[in-house]
Amino acid sequence: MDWRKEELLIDVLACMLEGLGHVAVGAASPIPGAAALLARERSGGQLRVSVLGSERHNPFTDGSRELFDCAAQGRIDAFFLGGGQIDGAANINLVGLGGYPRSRVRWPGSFGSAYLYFLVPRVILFREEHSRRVLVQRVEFVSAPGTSPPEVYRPGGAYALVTGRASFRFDRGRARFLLQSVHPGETVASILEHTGFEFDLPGDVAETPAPTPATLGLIRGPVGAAIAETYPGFAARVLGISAG
Amino acid sequence: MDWRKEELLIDVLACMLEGLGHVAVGAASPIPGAAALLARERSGGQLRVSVLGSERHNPFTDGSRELFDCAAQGRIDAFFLGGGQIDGAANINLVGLGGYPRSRVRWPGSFGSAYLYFLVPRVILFREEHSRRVLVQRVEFVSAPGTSPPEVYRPGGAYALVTGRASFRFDRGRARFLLQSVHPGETVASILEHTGFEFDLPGDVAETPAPTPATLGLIRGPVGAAIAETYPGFAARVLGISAG
Amino acid sequence: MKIPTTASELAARIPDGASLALAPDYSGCALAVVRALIRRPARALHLIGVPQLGFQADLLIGAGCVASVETAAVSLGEQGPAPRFAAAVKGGRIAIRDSTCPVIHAGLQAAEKGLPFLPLRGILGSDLVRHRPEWRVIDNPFRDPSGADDPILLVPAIEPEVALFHAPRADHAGNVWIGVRRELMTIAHAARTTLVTVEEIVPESLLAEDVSAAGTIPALYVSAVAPVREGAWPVGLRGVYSPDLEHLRLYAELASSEAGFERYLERFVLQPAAAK
Amino acid sequence: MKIPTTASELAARIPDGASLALAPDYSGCALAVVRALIRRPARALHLIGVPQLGFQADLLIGAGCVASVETAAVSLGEQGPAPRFAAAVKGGRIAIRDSTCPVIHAGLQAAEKGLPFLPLRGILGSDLVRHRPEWRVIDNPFRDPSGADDPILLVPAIEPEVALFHAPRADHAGNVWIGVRRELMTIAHAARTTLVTVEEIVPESLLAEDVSAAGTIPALYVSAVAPVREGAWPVGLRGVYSPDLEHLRLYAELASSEAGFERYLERFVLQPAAAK
Repeated sequence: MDWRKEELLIDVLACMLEGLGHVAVGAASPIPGAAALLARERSGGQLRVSVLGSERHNPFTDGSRELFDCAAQGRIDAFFLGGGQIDGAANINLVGLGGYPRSRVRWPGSFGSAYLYFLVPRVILFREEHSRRVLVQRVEFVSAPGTSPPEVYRPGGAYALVTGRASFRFDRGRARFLLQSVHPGETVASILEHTGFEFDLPGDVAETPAPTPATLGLIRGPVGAAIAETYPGFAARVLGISAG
Repeated sequence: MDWRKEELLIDVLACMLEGLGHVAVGAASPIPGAAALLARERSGGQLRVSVLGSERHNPFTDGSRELFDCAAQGRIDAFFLGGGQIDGAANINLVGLGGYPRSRVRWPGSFGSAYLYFLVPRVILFREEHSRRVLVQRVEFVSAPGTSPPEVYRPGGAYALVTGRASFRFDRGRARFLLQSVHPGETVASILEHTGFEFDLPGDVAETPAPTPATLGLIRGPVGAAIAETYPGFAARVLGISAG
Repeated sequence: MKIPTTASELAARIPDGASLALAPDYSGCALAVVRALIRRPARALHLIGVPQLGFQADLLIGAGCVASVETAAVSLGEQGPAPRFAAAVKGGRIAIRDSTCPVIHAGLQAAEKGLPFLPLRGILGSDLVRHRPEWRVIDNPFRDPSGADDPILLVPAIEPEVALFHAPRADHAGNVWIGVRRELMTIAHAARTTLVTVEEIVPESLLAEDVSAAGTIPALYVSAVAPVREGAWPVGLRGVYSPDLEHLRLYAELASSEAGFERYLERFVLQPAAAK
Repeated sequence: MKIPTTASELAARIPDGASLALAPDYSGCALAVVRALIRRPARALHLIGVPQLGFQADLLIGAGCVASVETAAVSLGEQGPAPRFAAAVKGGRIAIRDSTCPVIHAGLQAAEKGLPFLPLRGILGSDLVRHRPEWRVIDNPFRDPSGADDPILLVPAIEPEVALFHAPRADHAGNVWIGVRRELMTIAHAARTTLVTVEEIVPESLLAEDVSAAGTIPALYVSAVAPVREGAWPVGLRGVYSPDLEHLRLYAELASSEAGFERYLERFVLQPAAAK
């Protein structure tokens, strides 16, 4: 069965949510959003999914601060963060390049990253572009640090990094990524070529399994229908589904 | 025109609210509540009145903390406090008598007094019973202090004390009450006899003026009708008005 | 979450010794559960008034279910002081942790935000501060360093193990509509377990439309819901039914003595069929 | 309070140099007032994102109305980055005070509570802290004194001079229904002046029934209200109308260059009749 790269990524991210109770997904994150909804389908509805951009899948009623309070209460198990730059210690930069505050390239800003990265136990870094431009030795601006000294209260932190080429796990103690699997078509050599930071290699690097027909059926069926409400453009372009 | 003691007190308290923008009244305070509503009538509706026990005259929609936040924002100009004991430095005791914590006589507790007394500019102390039992040299427990050292942030504080026998103004700098007027039937001697704390006497002590027919008309008319919703027992007993 | 469940099952989820956040009479009181706790009988509860307490606390205290009370006040409102509370304090049978409304709100908001403390203006110089050594006074770190001292109170988070209240309605997902009684949302956020009785369970989702969602606690914070008609009797439920003033007067009268209170319990609590 | 008034009169109440709290595109944006500010033209505004900003901020920045921006982000969402914001930062034409969502919420809640600061978990080690010297780190006064240090961030109150937003409806007393967009209530509490445009002014009081009161900002906090149909166009108003995606795409395209942005202004802002 044919599948698209986005469907593979949805599957990879969804597998990282297995067994959790509540995942929140930020606005403008169609692939993580679809992954959360796929994980919910697989859990038989046990996984609670809060999609922040959504009117239908966002349960919050106490204003935009509620997400942050909810995370601090320990009620959110997983969240996704991205980054204009991500470095090998899992620091992320959402602010810009070329000096600060007068940045040559200015991105939107840090959003809630500097908080949620500390308080959500399983933060999954996701960035489709896997290049030396994005995955750098050292970010130019630390929107949110990958690790903290032991005295800093930090029940949360990075769990994994998923890109368009590979999946990494993050070792918080060593502050380093470990290559977990390369997506079909990639090799350890291609990953090394396109990654700007050092990372650990296991003895044997697996290939990321392609999504099964059952998974593709869920993605193109109930998940696609649900995601079309919040990300109509994505659902139409990638999944061929129009909003109901 | 005949008038009742409660009507005189409503009038006295209402005069202290003249020209203000917003007065809040606690639950179980029918005389202050009626005074606030009388002052609103006189202001032509300019005075905003928030009656906490009321479903109709309570504008708050952010839970029971809103009163306190609202006061801290400087949006409440006047509030009423009572006290099981009130002393000559305007300290109030809402907790009890005869030791603490195992009090021989235990009253309900301090409610929000320790906060509102600091943050509401014009706090009017009101206690109908005027006796040496209530108006004491020194309260046994300070629920809320009458004055604070200069370094303590305190935009609010005591403005006056009104009892069933007299009205006092409070001098915050000297931390002493000044007798302002004695109610009809009382004399300076009777006030001295029934007051357990020392206070200042002006050269000439006025008698509190009786409520005018116009005032009584307002109290027994629109004010009574409005107060009957929150304090039906009081409106029926004192004003002869039953809830609509 | 199991929906619907019963008042007795909710009571069974409140262990002896638990800290239990309860609302005042004007907010939302799950009195069917309170009576079930007394029948068990529950023991050594730590009540937290949000921010004060009324009828239900006097009942639990009189019935010997309570070890301590943290509250801004305990009062029967128009029916006067809370007689069993006053007697228990006088007899040294409960520990009283006197507070003031905004300290309790701040403590619960600290818990809501996962914070160890919140600052608060006012209160300095009150004897409350002397008797609460866990409250701290610091010099405001944001004051003008060339200016005078600016002492400010810090109060610790209040994290109830259980929040218990009554509300007009819930839906089948466990979303609970509380309207403007927003303090109930705060305790649902702050508590580890939130147990709710409601007048009715409605078929449509309370989150489907913003008009109802605006007054709704999401199911995310709700551990269990039991439908109990007139579940706030006798204190009443805002917008739904008024307090049963005759009953509350009877209570105040009977509860003014130990023996009268026992008669009240026998007649209105221990015989569940007679509860109304 | 004068009800109703007009968008132009609301704009006139925002002086040059004012600090102005604005909501993101998904919340409530009073775009008729924003366009009136640009036509004036307003100057040296200090924007506060609650907690982030979108279309309206890019418009004001591009039009030269803004001196500084305190925000967690400025973004056009699905339409990509905010081009005039990025260009103004690069050109050094605005001062950017980068923040993060919960710091802004905490700062506004501090103002709501009349507090100089609030504490907050997380954030330590972010470069945001290095660039915001007014944020303080203290050792948690409530930590176990025998235990390890426990650094915690304190952030100062954020008190906007003006809060400006759009909402579905108000009543004649000036009560404003905002539904679940509760951050609008927080800024109304925190700001000195609150200016609101609404789709309609309804005859019945929004506080009369708890179902509507639960989502209502009381008039107590509202300085003026102007009815403006489709007042949130083109970003949309939750539950009322969707964003005009075609228009927003056109904006993103035009605003990618200075000249294109000027054409956008000319066509959609400076000629008020053409605004829709």
